[in-house]
Amino acid sequence: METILKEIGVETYLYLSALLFSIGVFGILLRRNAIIMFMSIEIMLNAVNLMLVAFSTFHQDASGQVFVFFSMAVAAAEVAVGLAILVSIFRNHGSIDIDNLKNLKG
Amino acid sequence: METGLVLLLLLAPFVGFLTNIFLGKQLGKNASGYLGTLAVIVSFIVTTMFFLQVSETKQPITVHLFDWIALDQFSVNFDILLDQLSLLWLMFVTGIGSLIHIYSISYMHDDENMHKFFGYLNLFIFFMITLVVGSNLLIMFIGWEGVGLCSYLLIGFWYKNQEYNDAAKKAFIMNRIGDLGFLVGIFIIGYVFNSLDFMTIKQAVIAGEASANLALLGVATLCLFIGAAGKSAQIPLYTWLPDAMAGPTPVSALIHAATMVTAGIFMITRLNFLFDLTPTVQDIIAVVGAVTSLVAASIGLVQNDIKKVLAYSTVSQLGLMFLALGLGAYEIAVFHVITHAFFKACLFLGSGSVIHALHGEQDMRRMGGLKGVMKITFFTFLIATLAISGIPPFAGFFSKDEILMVAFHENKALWVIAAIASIMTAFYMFRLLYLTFFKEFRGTEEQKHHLHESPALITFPLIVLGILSAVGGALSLPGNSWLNHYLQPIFAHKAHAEHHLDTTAYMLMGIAVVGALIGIGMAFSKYIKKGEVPVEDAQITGFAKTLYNKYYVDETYMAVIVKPIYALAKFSRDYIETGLSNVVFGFGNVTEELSMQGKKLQNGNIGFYLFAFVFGLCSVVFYLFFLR
Amino acid sequence: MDVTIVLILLLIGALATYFSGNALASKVALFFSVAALGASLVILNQFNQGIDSGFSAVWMKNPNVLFSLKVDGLALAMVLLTTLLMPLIILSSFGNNFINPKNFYALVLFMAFAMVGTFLASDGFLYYIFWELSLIPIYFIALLWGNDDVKERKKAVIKFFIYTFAGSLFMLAAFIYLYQKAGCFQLDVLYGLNLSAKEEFWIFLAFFLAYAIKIPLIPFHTWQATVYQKAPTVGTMLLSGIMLKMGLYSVIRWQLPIAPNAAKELQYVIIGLSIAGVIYGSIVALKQKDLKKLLAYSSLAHVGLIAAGCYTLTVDGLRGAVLQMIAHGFVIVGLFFAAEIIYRRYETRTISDMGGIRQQTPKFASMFMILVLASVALPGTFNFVGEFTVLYSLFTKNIAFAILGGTTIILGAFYMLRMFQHVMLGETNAKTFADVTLTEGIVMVAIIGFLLFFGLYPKPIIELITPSIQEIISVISK
Amino acid sequence: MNTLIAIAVLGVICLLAEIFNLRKAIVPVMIVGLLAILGMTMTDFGVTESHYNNMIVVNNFTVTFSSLFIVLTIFLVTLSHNFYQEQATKISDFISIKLFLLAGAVSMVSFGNLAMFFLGIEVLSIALYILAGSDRLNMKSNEAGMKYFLMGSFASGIILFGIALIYGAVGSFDMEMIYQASNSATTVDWFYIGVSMITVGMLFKIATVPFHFWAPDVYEGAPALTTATMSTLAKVTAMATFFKLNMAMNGNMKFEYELVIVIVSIASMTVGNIMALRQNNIKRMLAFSGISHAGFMVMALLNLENATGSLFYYTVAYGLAGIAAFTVILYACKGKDNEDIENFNGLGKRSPLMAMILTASLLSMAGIPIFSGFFAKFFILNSTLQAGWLILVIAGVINSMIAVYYYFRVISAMYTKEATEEAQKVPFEFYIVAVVAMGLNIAIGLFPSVLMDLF
Repeated sequence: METILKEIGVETYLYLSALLFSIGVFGILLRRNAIIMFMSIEIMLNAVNLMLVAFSTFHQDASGQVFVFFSMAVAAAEVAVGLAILVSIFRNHGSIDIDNLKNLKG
Repeated sequence: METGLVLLLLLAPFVGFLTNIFLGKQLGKNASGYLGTLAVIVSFIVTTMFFLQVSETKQPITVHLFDWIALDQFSVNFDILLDQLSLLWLMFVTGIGSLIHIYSISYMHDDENMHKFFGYLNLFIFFMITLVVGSNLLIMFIGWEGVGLCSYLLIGFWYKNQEYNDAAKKAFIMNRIGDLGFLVGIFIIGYVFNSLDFMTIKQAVIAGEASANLALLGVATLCLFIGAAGKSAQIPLYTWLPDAMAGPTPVSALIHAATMVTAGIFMITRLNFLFDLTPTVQDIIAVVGAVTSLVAASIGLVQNDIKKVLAYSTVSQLGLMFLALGLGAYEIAVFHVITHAFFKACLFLGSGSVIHALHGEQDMRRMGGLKGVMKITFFTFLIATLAISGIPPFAGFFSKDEILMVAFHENKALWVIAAIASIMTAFYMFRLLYLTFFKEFRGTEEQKHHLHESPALITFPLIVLGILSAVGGALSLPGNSWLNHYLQPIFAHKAHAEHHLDTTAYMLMGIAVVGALIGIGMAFSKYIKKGEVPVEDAQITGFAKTLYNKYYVDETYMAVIVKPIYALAKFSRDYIETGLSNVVFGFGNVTEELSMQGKKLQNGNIGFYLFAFVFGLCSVVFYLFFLR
Repeated sequence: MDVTIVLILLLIGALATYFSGNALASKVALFFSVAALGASLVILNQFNQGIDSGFSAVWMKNPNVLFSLKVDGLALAMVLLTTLLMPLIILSSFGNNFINPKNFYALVLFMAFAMVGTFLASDGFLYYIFWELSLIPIYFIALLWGNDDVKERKKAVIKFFIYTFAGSLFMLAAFIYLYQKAGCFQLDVLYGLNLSAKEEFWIFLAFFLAYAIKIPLIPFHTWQATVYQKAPTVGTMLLSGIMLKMGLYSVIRWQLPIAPNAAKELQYVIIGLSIAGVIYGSIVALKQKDLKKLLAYSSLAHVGLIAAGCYTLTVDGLRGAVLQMIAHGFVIVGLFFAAEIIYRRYETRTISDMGGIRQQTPKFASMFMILVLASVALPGTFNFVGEFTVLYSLFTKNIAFAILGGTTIILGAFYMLRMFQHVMLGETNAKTFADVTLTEGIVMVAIIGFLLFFGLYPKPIIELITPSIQEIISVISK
Repeated sequence: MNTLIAIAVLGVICLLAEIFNLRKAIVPVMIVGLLAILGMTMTDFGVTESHYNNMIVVNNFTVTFSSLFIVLTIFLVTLSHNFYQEQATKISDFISIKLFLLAGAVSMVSFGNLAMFFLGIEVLSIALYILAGSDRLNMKSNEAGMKYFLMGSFASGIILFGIALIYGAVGSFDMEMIYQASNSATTVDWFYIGVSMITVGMLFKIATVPFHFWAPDVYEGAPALTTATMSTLAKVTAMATFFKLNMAMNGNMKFEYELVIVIVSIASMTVGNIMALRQNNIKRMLAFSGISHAGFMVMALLNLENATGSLFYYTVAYGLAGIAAFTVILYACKGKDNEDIENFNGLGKRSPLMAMILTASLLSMAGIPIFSGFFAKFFILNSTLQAGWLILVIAGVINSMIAVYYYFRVISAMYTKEATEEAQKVPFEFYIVAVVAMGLNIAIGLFPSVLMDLF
């Protein structure tokens, strides 16, 4: 794996994951569909995962990759909860557009 | 022994006051009246004992009662000083006080609050004694304010009438203006001499310690004079005294003629050594005194209320006394105080007797022809009137003449003013006499029906005072003055040179007497010969109107001082207070408004929240890593 | 016996009152207030014998805070003022029928506890805690048992609370700053601090804000009149009689010695402000329609003079201020009580609704009159002793101060007599005015007796407070 | 270490109890269990050790904060019984979630490795998402859950990104290594970017301006007991964690970083207080008040060496006051569909004790002696000034005045307004929790050294 980094360079991975992360951020900022926002968050988390893996290789240290498992597990749990909430919103509201969620304000 | 007697002197009236206030109602009217009188008589007797002793030994008596106020540089103790001056004053305070108490037993008999009246009178005597016997300025100040309080209480004695209450309040407040001056004077004296004790200050002055602070002392004496002007009703603080006639007549006699209003003269005489150091202030005093005497006398010319005339006459006479003080002739001022106390008390009590007979009528236009019915009253009144007009050999002649003589020697202009005032005095006093006692009665039929001479309790004091008015001049005969010798120890320097009975003196006496006779003659021709009666208020015109309305001084004060203060008070209450309050609330309102605006930001839109989040994130990262 | 006993008695008293139930509350409160008075008299006796009744124990090590109470003449005088007034105030309320009396009296005693603590504390932190603590009970007393419309009252009371709280927070900031410098809050250590001129200036200002609002000086007084008016009379008495003395006491105890150079620099400004307050308060008092408001403004004028005395930084000024604090404490409590006595009978505080009372109750009229006279500092009353001393100290600073400050004796007489005339005099009132009851009489007579006795013989009080004042002056002028 | 395991086990027991039909016993057993855990945790005081390759460390910091969390959880669990009466069948779920939340909280303060930190924060967050949305049929609860979830996971992403950057810079998740890296001059810039991203994430969790927008909405929408959990336990946990992170990562904090903290602190205090002024819903008001308290708490970061005690004291005071306040809110708003201040009208007459407790807790939050909130503010301001930030002290002081206003609004509503309804009986647990919490609050006010001397 080291060789790959030598050929492509760790910065490139960094840029890529930063790009992915930014896409996630923009997705969350711009989209109003809850599902898509969930996906954007997933993109953010996966961007980080990518970075972690890259760094793991860069440092020749396994803990980074272990961390990725953690983060994937957590992300899964998180999304499960998120979807559950979304389902109950959909039941009550009939829509998953988060712009409808404006009752709490002021 | 001395302490005990001093306490008796002081406390007898005070005990009288307490008893009358707390038990008066149970005691009944007569008992309360006699008790009050007795208390003052006790004081009079003790005073006489001390007076005789001090006349003999010529040694002042000092008594330390207890410590009072301690200041950093000096302390003020409750000490009593009985010297020639204070004893002389006490003599006529308690003496005339006793007479007026006796008078009041009958005069106030119909009043439901008679016990209170005697309580207040006793309290007044107590404070007056305190004023006189205090050995330092602050004890004097206790008495000074205390008599002011009693004056307030007694002017407003008939408290159901708000006008009387107004008069009482006015008296108190105007006195307080003077009191502030007095207080500032006290401060300066304390500051300069590190003591308020008369003896100590006198020693210091004699030792020349004051010479470094003459300017400051000038301020002090001026302030003290303001205090005296307030208490003794001099320009510009005199307007309360005529109003003070709202009180019962014995009060006018005791407080507003004979005793309290002379406190200013007492104080200046007490501190004569200080005033001697500040000739400028003395000049001011002389001028103010002379002008006051003229102004008051001119107002007195046209007044129709019998007590008002007497009140203005009092102001005028007090002005003469201040003239004497200003000229450094303290002993003459004191002399006039005493003679004035005799005849003015007699006049007031006489007028009280008349008012009593007429059931409260005070307007001279409704009087007349009383000499037949009220013989004793008329006779004593006549003597007193002659005395005040300066007709020899009555008391007033001697004292007034000496003042004029001093004025003539010191300043001719002042002499002229004083002489004119004297002529006016003679005129209005005889005007009063004629209108009241001569011609036929002008009141209602019913009043006429009830006309009677007053009872013995009223006539007795009149007779005594009448006699004193007649012979009081003997205290200080020209050329051989007992009074001057007696008072000599209290002055820092030799008393004012006695005027030898030279030609000038005789000439001046003659002028004075002629002047008085002119005044009397004018009054005679106007009111007896022509039989005029003063016109009703509305018909008064011209300069007389100005005089009748007292030069509009009250109105001016009202417009220039009282009204603006009220306006300011209203303005402050309505605008400044609310304004300040609104400023404070304003802070709250601004924050609340911010809150209202902020609520709009919290719009419930998750997109906006996320945007804010990202914005915050970016700013932090940007600031930390790119802006550096 | 050390001085904590007074505090403990008051605190236990508050609890006991709360748990004694509504029927007994007032009596229990009275009992404990008298007990506290007794205890403070014992402390006074000990003090006179030279026994130190102070108390000190470590409270916190980090930050370094001692639970220390210092008993000197000054503190003791103020404690005695409180413990003397408390039974009177409680007794004065016997004629009122409060709802929930147990809460009410517990709060009153608790307030006394806090105020006594403020006077005694010699550790800045402890002092601050007591200072703040006294705000809570008065807030509730004024809010829950006050007069008039609830909404208006709430507004006034919360304004008062936030305003005074705001001021004292700045004092807290100053204390924290001082702690950084000194490493502890002990009074004598703070006295000995060497601060730069700039530091002193700001610390002085922070303290000033707290005290100016509490005292209050113009223009920080806007809370005063409305709260005095809205609070129940007991609350007004506590506020005017004791609580605002806390501010003045603190000036002497804390502000001046800690920041003496700033005090010297600013004293003329502050004296000027105080004296402006004297005149302003008097003038505004002239045209008040509400009796309690009028008294509030009179209080504003009087405390202005006291504050001016404090800032002269002279022995006379401070001593006069303390004397006047005590005298004013008594007289204002008496006057508010008089207002309350009238209110109990006529159910009004509007001056124009009164009048003609004197005829019906000569006794009450006389007592009221004496209080009015004491309030205008007639010589022979205790107030004169204080006012004279203060005015003299002002004179030693500048004659203009004395004259301007002295206008209080004119204006004071003006508004007080005007008030008296409209409240008591005039034609007999149509409404009947029942004679004063026994408890009312006792309270009035006690106050009057105190004022007259010490008016003629203030020596014990002067001797009590002078050594500590001289000590403070020596700190200031070091 | 044992604490964490025991809590997790207790959570599982709670779930099992439902299976074995021991529903009634759940609350008492959990309380007893938590008390036992509390005792066990406290015996660790004074011990410094690490477990699992330094994944978990035990020291005084972790022990004290863990104990606080456990105490708060005990209160919350005690309140659960009455609160979930309507949903009695689900009580084991709710309680076990609370216990897992506690486990997350404990691991957040006892981490020795960023992985553990991340796990802890996620366990805590996910538990809170569930609790926030737990009132399924209530639109407000749904919305709150959704908002919290979206923003929370977004923040998690940010934190994770930060962790990744730090890992990239240091090559390890171990706090010791990170600490050394933070003190070395050769550390690459990423590291600091990572630190600042974690900072932002944590600022979000403790709800400071400008990352605070979620808090009021979520607090208002979530069921009251959840709000109580969020505003006490979660906030306190996040703050302690943030403090610990800073101790490890910002050994030599730069001035710029401090300035960010200062600005955030001032902004939080000001915005929180000002916004709280005009709130009608008491939960929302307390959310804003919590924001301002967060502003106070972050001041502790400016004096990392000395502020531990102050911060702990603050969290304890704030936590206890919050518990007491929410107990009364739960009582007063039971059976209502909102938590408006009108519900408190006349509470002083209806239930004097509850009114008194709420008053006391609000006074404590307002920072008025003798309640511990005052001491907390004082200590924290003191340590801030010690670090030289006079401006923060002044800002804190000014904000305290504003705060008084809205706290007193509630108080005066309780005592001056007329009650609209009959008095309800105070449930026994509420009574106990309120009195104990307030008693502890006052006790630590009277004896602050008890806590301050722990550090």
